[in-house]
Amino acid sequence: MDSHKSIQNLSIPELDVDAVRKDFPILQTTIHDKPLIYLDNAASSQKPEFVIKTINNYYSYEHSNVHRGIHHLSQQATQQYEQAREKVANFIGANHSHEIIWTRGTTEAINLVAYSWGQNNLKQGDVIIISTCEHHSNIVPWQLICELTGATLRHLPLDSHDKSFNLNKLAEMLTPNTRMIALTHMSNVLGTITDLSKVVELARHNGSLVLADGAQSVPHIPVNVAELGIDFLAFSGHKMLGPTGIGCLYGREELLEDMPPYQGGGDMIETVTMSQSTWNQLPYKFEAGTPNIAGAIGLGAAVDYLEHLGMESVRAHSHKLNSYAISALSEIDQISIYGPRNPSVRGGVFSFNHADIHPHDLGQVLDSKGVAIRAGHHCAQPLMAELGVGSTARASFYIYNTQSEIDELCAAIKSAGEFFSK
Amino acid sequence: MDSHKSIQNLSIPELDVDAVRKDFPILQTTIHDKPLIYLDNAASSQKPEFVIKTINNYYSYEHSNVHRGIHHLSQQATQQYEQAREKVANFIGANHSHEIIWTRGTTEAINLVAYSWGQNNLKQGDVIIISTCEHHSNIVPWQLICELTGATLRHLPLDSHDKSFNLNKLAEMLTPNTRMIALTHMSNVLGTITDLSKVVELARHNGSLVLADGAQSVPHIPVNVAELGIDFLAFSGHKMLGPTGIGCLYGREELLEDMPPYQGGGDMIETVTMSQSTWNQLPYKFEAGTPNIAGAIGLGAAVDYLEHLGMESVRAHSHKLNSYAISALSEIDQISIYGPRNPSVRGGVFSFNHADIHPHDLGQVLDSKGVAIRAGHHCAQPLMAELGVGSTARASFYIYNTQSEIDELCAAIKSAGEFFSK
Amino acid sequence: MLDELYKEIILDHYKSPRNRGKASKVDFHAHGVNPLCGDDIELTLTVDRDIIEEVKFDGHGCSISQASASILTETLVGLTLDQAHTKIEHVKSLFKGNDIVTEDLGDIEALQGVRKFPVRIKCATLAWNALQLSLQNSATGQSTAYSDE
Amino acid sequence: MLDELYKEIILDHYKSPRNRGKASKVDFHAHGVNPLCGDDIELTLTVDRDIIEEVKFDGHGCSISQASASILTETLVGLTLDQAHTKIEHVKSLFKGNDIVTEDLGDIEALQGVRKFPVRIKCATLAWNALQLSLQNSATGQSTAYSDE
Ligand SMILES: Cc1ncc(COP(=O)(O)O)c(C=O)c1O
Ligand SMILES: Cc1ncc(COP(=O)(O)O)c(C=O)c1O
Repeated sequence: MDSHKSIQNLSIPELDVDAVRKDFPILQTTIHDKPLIYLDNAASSQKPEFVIKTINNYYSYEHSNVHRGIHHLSQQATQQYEQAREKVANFIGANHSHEIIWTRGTTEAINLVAYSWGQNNLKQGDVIIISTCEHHSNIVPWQLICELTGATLRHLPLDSHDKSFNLNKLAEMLTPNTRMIALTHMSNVLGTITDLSKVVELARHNGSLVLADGAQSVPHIPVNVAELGIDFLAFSGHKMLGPTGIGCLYGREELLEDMPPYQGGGDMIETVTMSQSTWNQLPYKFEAGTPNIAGAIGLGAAVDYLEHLGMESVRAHSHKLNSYAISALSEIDQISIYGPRNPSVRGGVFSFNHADIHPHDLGQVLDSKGVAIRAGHHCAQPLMAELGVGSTARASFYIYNTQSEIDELCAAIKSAGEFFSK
Repeated sequence: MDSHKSIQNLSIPELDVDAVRKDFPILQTTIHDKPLIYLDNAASSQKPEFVIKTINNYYSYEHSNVHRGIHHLSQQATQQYEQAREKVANFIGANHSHEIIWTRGTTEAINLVAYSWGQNNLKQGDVIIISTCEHHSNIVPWQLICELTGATLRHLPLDSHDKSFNLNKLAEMLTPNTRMIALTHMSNVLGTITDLSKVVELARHNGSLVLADGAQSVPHIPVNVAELGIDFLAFSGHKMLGPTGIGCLYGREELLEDMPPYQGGGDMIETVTMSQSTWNQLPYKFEAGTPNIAGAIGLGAAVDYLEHLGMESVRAHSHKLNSYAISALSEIDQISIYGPRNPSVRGGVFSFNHADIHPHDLGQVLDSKGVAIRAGHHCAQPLMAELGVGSTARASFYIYNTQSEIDELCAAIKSAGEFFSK
Repeated sequence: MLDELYKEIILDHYKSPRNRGKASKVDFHAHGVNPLCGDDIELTLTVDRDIIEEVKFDGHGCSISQASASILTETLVGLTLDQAHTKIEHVKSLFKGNDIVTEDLGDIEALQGVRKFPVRIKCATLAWNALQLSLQNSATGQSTAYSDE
Repeated sequence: MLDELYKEIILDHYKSPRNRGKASKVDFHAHGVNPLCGDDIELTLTVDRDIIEEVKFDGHGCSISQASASILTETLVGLTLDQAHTKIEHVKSLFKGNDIVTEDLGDIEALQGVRKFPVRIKCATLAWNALQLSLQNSATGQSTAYSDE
């Protein structure tokens, strides 16, 4: 598979990382007088000038509320806002732009499905399956709706050896009562990529729906909902070069049509009387109140930027960095990496622990050298329990990261090792 | 009352409107080759350079995810983000900054209360009171929760004469079963300002809570939740010079403490296991997932800007424009204004109709002259029904509007009248 | 620019609407609302052996929606139901700017100005959409008002 | 800058923790967790006629939380419960930078470096908060673990 990948890569243009880096103002800055080495991309990515300028321009010259206005600014804002929706729909291969619902981010998108779909479709005896390596965003909403409806939440254990999803195990768990399988498409701790097509195949057999948490996958690998055959996809703008406060729920038209609204208010209604209301059509039924207009337009610009680079190239760059990181980190004796070693089945998220240094201390020492990593439970406490740790250190890469930054990371880890053994 | 106001005004510094206008890049632009006259502020305000630059700067040099990071950027972002919360808390006179919950806007804030508070506190026989002149955001969420819990939604009719709230009528409606009175603080159609202290007084007698929809009031008049004694206040950043996608719910600490979470996910939890979760403390319990960080920081900057002008001065400017608008619009025979004529009991929102021109046509003609107004039902269909119209035209003012712009508005209306009678 | 939207013909139909009222014998009834604008249009048709004998409209709304309804009444009278179907489809796509004009369209041509004013397209199509839905419904035996938002 | 946080004394307490383990006789028990970091500390105290005779700690976490717990055990031994109360309050406000030092604080002084590292203050205060809650709970008869997030 690996050699197949590299042959395939021949035809994919390589990212011009130097050029990319110039597009990101923050990468020109220093932290504690050291050049910033930003390796916290799984938490949130940085923003290119192009996205920042789009937002700036919008607020400076084009802002107005959308949808209801007859005046020029309002029409123009509406048009840009809806174009952004089309861009996102294209980007993930949705059939219709009204299958894209704007949300605050992945978390709200999953809450929307859990609540709106769950309220109408779940009852005692029904089962929702999630895995042990989900982000809290893909655990807690299901706990809440199960409590409300009496449905049962089951979790797919990870393969005890390499902590990947065990699809045979999933097949065994499925029953006609399984209503939803909600899995991360790429783990924000282990980096593992889920074979969603296989999951969908299994689910179809049992009449279950599939929701994919795309928070980590959509920014980093080509994702096509139609090809994958999934029913729902949730992701966040801020992890894919876009602004904060905007994200998307993709849902298949028929499913969204059947779901009751989530929040009530302006824009999501057709008619309101004091005694009752009727709902607007998709996507507006799920978008109550003034939306994050600048956020949506900014995310549209981020999609433009990513498409300009090409998602195949983005993935190829990640693949290259991953291979390099695995060997480089493996050379440090005290470091143990969690997650798969094969760069073809993982994204650029590396969680690890140092035998002698607590992740918090490691993060602190690295920060003093300008290297930004994350330390903690990464909103994945059940996975931490499974791994038998309280927390991990995590370095995560994106389009602007380089092999020499990985060298710096490793050098900083080594020097932290010396500091704590001095 | 009016003369008292003008005496009081002597000590309030007047807005330097010319200077203010220079702060707004969009006001330097033209629409259809005419200078933009932006009178759609009740829908959304424009943004000063100061706010735009704050956002620009944040994304260019300071962005990172908040709360969980040990590295410099994350700490800095967290600090700015929490400072913004403190600014907002101060701005509205909250006792604690953790009484400020970030939401997408007014709509989400009201949905949060209706769902989270309502779920725990409402049952068959309980009554929620709203008024006939509410925005859909303060109607639909209550309809949804009443349907879920079996509580009853009653509406306070407007005074048949001047369409103000009839507080005697409210007193009559209250019973020990009244759990919540949810009223707009300033109508987005009529401009009427609600005497919330009186409402609170009545509510206290009956043990009811009071929620104020501050979408129109917080941007335009000094609002102090402690002085008013209200329990909840909802408002939107985008109507008060801030970014889109951010708003606030203020809630009294004891009430928020007792409420279950709204959305589930990262940040809002303390511990998660596969079988159950425990909730984080205020305000984080209600803030699941990565928040709109740039939005919050941008709103903080908007609050700085408004405080720099002084909310008393903002109100005085509005008072002046309102007086002027009432006389100027009254001079046009075909125009009928809805809402009170006394500038002291109203904000700068003017809904009106033209005897010979449909609001849409009026909006269209005005747009061709660079004058941006709104035409439609303003998300207040029950009020439209009460007024006996399908829609109205609406001009709404803010700190950068001038008397000469009102002159232009009137001239444009007159010329539209000629166009349609030609 | 404004003149393209508000052509003389449109203003004339708005000020002196043709066929306002209710058909003498109601074989088809169509109701269209645009809750956003508050536009509300009722169409009533008398049909004799598949031929539209009379079309009337009532209701209120902006100049574009009213003029368009007025023009509709003049356009469809005398057509068979099948011809009316085809006509409605054609007119709708003209408003949206999808079709090129090859025939003489009479007053409908004046309505094409809405193409440049995207938010007003809904105003122009309201009556046409409502009637289309009514004709479809009567084929399937349903009865719902057309609502545009 | 780093050296201010990781003073020699801190690293020494981290690498050679004092009083690790469990008190011989458990009169007070305190449990503190910081779910965010995964820090987890257990304190056990032997108290004789109001005087703290023995303090031991167990658990895991970052250098700051562990060193702070180690220092706590040395600081509180020999004090009365009342004195311990006062001490805890004082130490907590020192960490937060609210108080000025007027006395000799011994190893606690080394922990003051956290003031410049706001996110680490929680690590430094964890053991102290947990013990404070335990003492309060025992006064009111409750029993809950201290949890910091
Ligand atoms: C009185 C009132 N309430 C609620 C809202 C809804 O605010 P938002 O759309 O920002 O959620 C608005 C504005 O649209 C309003 O004017
Ligand atoms: C896998 C995964 N799911 C969900 C989320 C939640 O995303 P957000 O916080 O943007 O809602 C994240 C990131 O925090 C994530 O990595």
